[in-house]
Amino acid sequence: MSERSRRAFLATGTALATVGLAGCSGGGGGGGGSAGESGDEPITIGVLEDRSGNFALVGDPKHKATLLAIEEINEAGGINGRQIEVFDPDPQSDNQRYKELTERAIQQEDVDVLWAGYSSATRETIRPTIDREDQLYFYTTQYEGGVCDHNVFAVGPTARQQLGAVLPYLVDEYGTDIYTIAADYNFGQLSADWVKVLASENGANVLDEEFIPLSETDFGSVINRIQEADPDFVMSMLVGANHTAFYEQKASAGLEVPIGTSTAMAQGYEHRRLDAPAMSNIFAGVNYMEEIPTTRNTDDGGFVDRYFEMWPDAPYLNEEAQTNYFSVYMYKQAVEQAGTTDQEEVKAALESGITYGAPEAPEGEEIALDGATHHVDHHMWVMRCDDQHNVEAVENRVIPEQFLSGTVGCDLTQEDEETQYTPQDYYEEAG
Amino acid sequence: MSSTDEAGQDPAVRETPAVKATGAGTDRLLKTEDLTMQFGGLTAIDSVEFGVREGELRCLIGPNGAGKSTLLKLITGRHVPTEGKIYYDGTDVTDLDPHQRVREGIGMKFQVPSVFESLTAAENVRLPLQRVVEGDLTEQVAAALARVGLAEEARTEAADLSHGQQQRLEIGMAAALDPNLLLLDEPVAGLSVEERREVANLVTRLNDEGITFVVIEHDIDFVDRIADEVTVLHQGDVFREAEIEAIRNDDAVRKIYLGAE
Amino acid sequence: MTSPYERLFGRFEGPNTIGNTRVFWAGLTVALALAAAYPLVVSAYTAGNTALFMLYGLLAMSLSLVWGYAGVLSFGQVVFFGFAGYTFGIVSINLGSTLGVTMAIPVAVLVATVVAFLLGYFMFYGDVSGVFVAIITLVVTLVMQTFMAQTAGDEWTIGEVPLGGFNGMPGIPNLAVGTEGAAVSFSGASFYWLVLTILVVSYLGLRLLVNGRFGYAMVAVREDEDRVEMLGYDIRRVKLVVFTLGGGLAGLSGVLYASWGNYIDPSVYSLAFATLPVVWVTVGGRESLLGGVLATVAIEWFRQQLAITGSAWATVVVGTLLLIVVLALPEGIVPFVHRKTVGFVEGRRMVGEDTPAADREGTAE
Amino acid sequence: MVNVVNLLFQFLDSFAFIVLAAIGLAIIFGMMGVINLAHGEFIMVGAYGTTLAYNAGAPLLLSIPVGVLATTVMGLVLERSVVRRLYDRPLDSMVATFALGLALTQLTRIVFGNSLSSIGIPLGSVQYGQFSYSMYRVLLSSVALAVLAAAYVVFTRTEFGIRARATIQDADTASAMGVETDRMYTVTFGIGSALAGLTGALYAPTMSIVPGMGSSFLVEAFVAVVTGGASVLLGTTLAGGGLGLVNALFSNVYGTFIGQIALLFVAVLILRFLPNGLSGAVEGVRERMERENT
Repeated sequence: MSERSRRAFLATGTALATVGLAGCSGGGGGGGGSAGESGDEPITIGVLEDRSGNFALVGDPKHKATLLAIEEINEAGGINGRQIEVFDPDPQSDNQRYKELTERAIQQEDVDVLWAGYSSATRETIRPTIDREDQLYFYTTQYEGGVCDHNVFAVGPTARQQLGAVLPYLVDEYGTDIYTIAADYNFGQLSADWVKVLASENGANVLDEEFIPLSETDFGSVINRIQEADPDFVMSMLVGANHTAFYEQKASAGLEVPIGTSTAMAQGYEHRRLDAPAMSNIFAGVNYMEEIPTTRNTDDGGFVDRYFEMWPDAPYLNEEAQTNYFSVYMYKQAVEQAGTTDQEEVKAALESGITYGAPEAPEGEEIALDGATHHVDHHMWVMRCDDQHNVEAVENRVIPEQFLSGTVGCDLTQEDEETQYTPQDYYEEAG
Repeated sequence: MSSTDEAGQDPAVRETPAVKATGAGTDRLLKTEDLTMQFGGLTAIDSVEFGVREGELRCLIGPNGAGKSTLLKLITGRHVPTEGKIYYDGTDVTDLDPHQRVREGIGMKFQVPSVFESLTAAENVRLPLQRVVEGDLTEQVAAALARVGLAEEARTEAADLSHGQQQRLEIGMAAALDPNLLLLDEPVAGLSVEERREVANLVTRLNDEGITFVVIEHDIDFVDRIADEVTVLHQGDVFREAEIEAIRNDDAVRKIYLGAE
Repeated sequence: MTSPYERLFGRFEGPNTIGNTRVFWAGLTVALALAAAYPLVVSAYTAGNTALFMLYGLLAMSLSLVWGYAGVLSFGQVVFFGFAGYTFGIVSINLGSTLGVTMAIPVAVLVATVVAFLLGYFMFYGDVSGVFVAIITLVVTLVMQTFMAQTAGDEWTIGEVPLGGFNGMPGIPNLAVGTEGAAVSFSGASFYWLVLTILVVSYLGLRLLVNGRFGYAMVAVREDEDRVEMLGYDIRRVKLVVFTLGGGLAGLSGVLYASWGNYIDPSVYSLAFATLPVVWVTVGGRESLLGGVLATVAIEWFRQQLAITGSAWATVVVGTLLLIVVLALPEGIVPFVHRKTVGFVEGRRMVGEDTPAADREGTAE
Repeated sequence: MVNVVNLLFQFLDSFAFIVLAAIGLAIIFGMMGVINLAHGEFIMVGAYGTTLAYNAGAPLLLSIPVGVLATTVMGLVLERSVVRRLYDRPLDSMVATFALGLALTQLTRIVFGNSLSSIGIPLGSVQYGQFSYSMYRVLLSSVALAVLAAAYVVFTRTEFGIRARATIQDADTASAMGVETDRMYTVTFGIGSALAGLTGALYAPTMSIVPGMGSSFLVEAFVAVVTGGASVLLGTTLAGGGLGLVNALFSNVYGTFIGQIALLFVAVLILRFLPNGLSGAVEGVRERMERENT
């Protein structure tokens, strides 16, 4: 079957939905951004991030960092002199709740822009609504990549960026034999595909890969299989609280192979939660962690200080929190550039090439939002955890988004799409 | 037919020879063959050969734990026997489900009165009838109620009926299906003298109308009033089978009752 | 003998339903008129949001039927709900036309019905009963969740549609009836009216069923299985029929759900979602068809409001209130209110209560 | 050769997990007919109690009883205040315990945050050839066996056990014979709670300590209870052994994904062909053999 025909049909499905709505909706706000707002009317931002349920651990910092950015902006006089108001219910890690609240945020609260969701499942749950309403939407989690959607700004790092940071480093340091373990769902499967792509780009080979159900907590057989394969290093894209058990169990079993990861530490701060040395010799490829040694981040009065000043009881400032934080500022820039909150004009402004001095970028550098793909060329770091659970940066460089721009040719400035591409497209396009 | 149990018994009881339980005649409506039922290590029914002739009104008595209710449950299909066969009207019904036996013509009234309390008497009687009668049920319902003397109570909810009326209603529900064989488990337990008389009259009348009965009952006076023939069960087996007079005067029977109390 | 009123409503009335008076039917008509007018006065969002709660109400009604009326506690209503939702997605996306969407509806409901039949057959004809039915259906639900969550790989693609694993299945079209050119597509207010219509038709259909012969048998099975078996009923068959029917209704609800959100994912099989129908029906009153629906709309609205506040205490409040209802109002809110208010006026008591009986034989026949 | 050792360890690991996940649920369900949907939260409370005690400076061996005690006390309080009102309404007790679970999870989150820093797994590893296995996880299987043995002794060899089982079989008769049935229920519920707490306490070092952690035990727990059948202890043992073997074998050969699928598939087969569960089937065979011998 061809990816194109599916894509074509999905577009039809959405068109049908839009027609249906146009035929029946009576009253109500409708999306698309209301024109003609006055100069001092507040801007409404929707922030749907989990503060309870399974994803609260990673979702709560996202919520807090967004509020920090908003408070800073409001204190500095708002956006074009307009204060920001927040609609921030708790979706409780429940996709159905996300769906309802997204509808409400757009139709009832009439938000000008929306931040929502941790998991890809959540993003896919609400994307039909987002696209039906042409709602400007920031998705800030690190994810598998490939979303090419007129309305979606997926500003977190992609799997290709994260793995692209850590995998070549580990090949250089430890050797070419890789064993992949990944969560058995879309993110994990696609990430594992990217490991294979990157391995072949870097002259390494994947000995074997194993997908582990999200509900699994027992890693005895996984550890045995890794020992049997005897790789130079392991790539781990395990996800969620259950999978955290792997790191404790491998330490207890005495498995000492280096592990590269895109998921551990930066999101769920395992190096703070687990007893040392569970995370010893684990290398995270990330755009941000609390420990990133940039002046904007760790200097006095830097991002970390401001965050904990506002939220003294917060446990950690994680990767996604920074993405929420800088993307609010990118939105601010775009509105100021467009001179309006009209969503289509703001999207156009965002597509014009916004740059921002985010905490992840070293002094004097900025990260750039790529207008064609709605993704960010991140400054990526390789962070190593030692046996005392201290984290240090061992490498850093800018890694642009390559897949959408380079491989599948997504250019949202030229053509509106609402698609998610996968590594299969990589193989198809690459022949 | 086997003799009574092995060791550990009251010698007087053990010495008494057992009668031939199957009795005379071959026109048996119901017949069990080597029927055995074990629960865990316990043998509740032990190789019983029990039979009822068409038109008979047979009472089943015996001390607590003799296996009376178990035997009835085996006949209705509520229990599956460990061994043995049950024949009804000449065919083997051992493997039939309870509702299939009901459809073959075996009716049953439980020990605990279990009418549907929230329904009226008429609605209770409707339940068995609506399964077999197409169209309007009004006449059949009225007839079935009249049959057990509850015509007046048609619209009374079962919960508001007296105990005796509930017993009769339940018999009426079973009788509404025109069974050939009706099994009653202690139909007068807890009833007043007057109510007992009413139930007794009802049972003999239905028997006269052609329904064969097997009745479990403790109350020997009630048994006296209705029974043609009495079967005494003891320790899971048939102990005596005779007319009521003979049973009344049987010392061995008296002994097992006393021994069990 | 029979008045026009009885000719019109007689078959919908009986001891197995609450609301057997002219007042009730008049009230219901007024309530329906108001419900039908609702989308005209509220935003499309509110109408669509309420439609979601109402389609959950249909799921609740399916459980009222199997649990409240036949005494079979199924934790598996969401299994049929999910099967139908997924099937609707697979078929409609694969066929990819309005006619395809139309055809997907009966196919999905049929699949749910067949799944319910198979599960019911293997439970009831395996002589599983009582609380074990609850626990087996619960296990089936959890098994489905585990299973569906790991269907992310390419091997789990049916036709053109990947099952999607944990991420679920996006792109499910809106409900539509007709062929190309002559089609009605349902969304917003029209979807609301569709759900309302389905709900009313199901409600009346179930009233007809539970007050008919089969309904008597069903309730009798709930009250006393052994007893009803000795009246010649095959209780396994009765339970299987009710369970299968309930599965079909839950399936219909699942179709509405999948098309409402254009999406379905394995969380429909989660313990939290599987318990919701039980919660709705317990709170509303399991022996009342309408009670479950009203409770569903009220509870889901309330839970949503709590989520909107963003309060950390939201689920604590929900849990506590639920506990209070279960402990204080065992019969459920609607039967309780009914008993306290109109019950004695109607002169007909509900199952298991101790008030004098009255004349209603006329309407039963 | 070495694979056999791997398989053995994995089997012991699976066996322990299934038995410990199920035992508290199985006793409360099997003895009392109450399906405790807050079972996962009971386990979570055990883990939290243990972890909090450990983080406060107590050694692990002392922290484990703290977790057990916390769960037991909570179980007893809930039995007295909620569950006992619902003994004649087993289905409502499911709704009530579900509600309790909801509230417990979120209360834990409110009080203790989204996670606790966890206890490291003690005892190191067993090395054999190129392989190694966590000593503690292997040790858990002996604990599981000990728990089963202790429960067996309590419920079949003690005065309490006999009274408890009499109560379960026929509460009216038991109370007519002078058994305080109320107390039997309370104590049985307390034992079930304590065992759930023990499970949480034992697995606390091996898992991420988050409010929702209990849910990861639920599938195995319910599957074991259903496939085990009516005879609680025998059923749990057989389910742990049978399902554990299937899980270990398929995980070992084909990976954890196939291991889980195989476990669920076998559970469905058991339900289909052994409606009385594993214990029912075993007891059936035993009875038949006894009959043939007499």
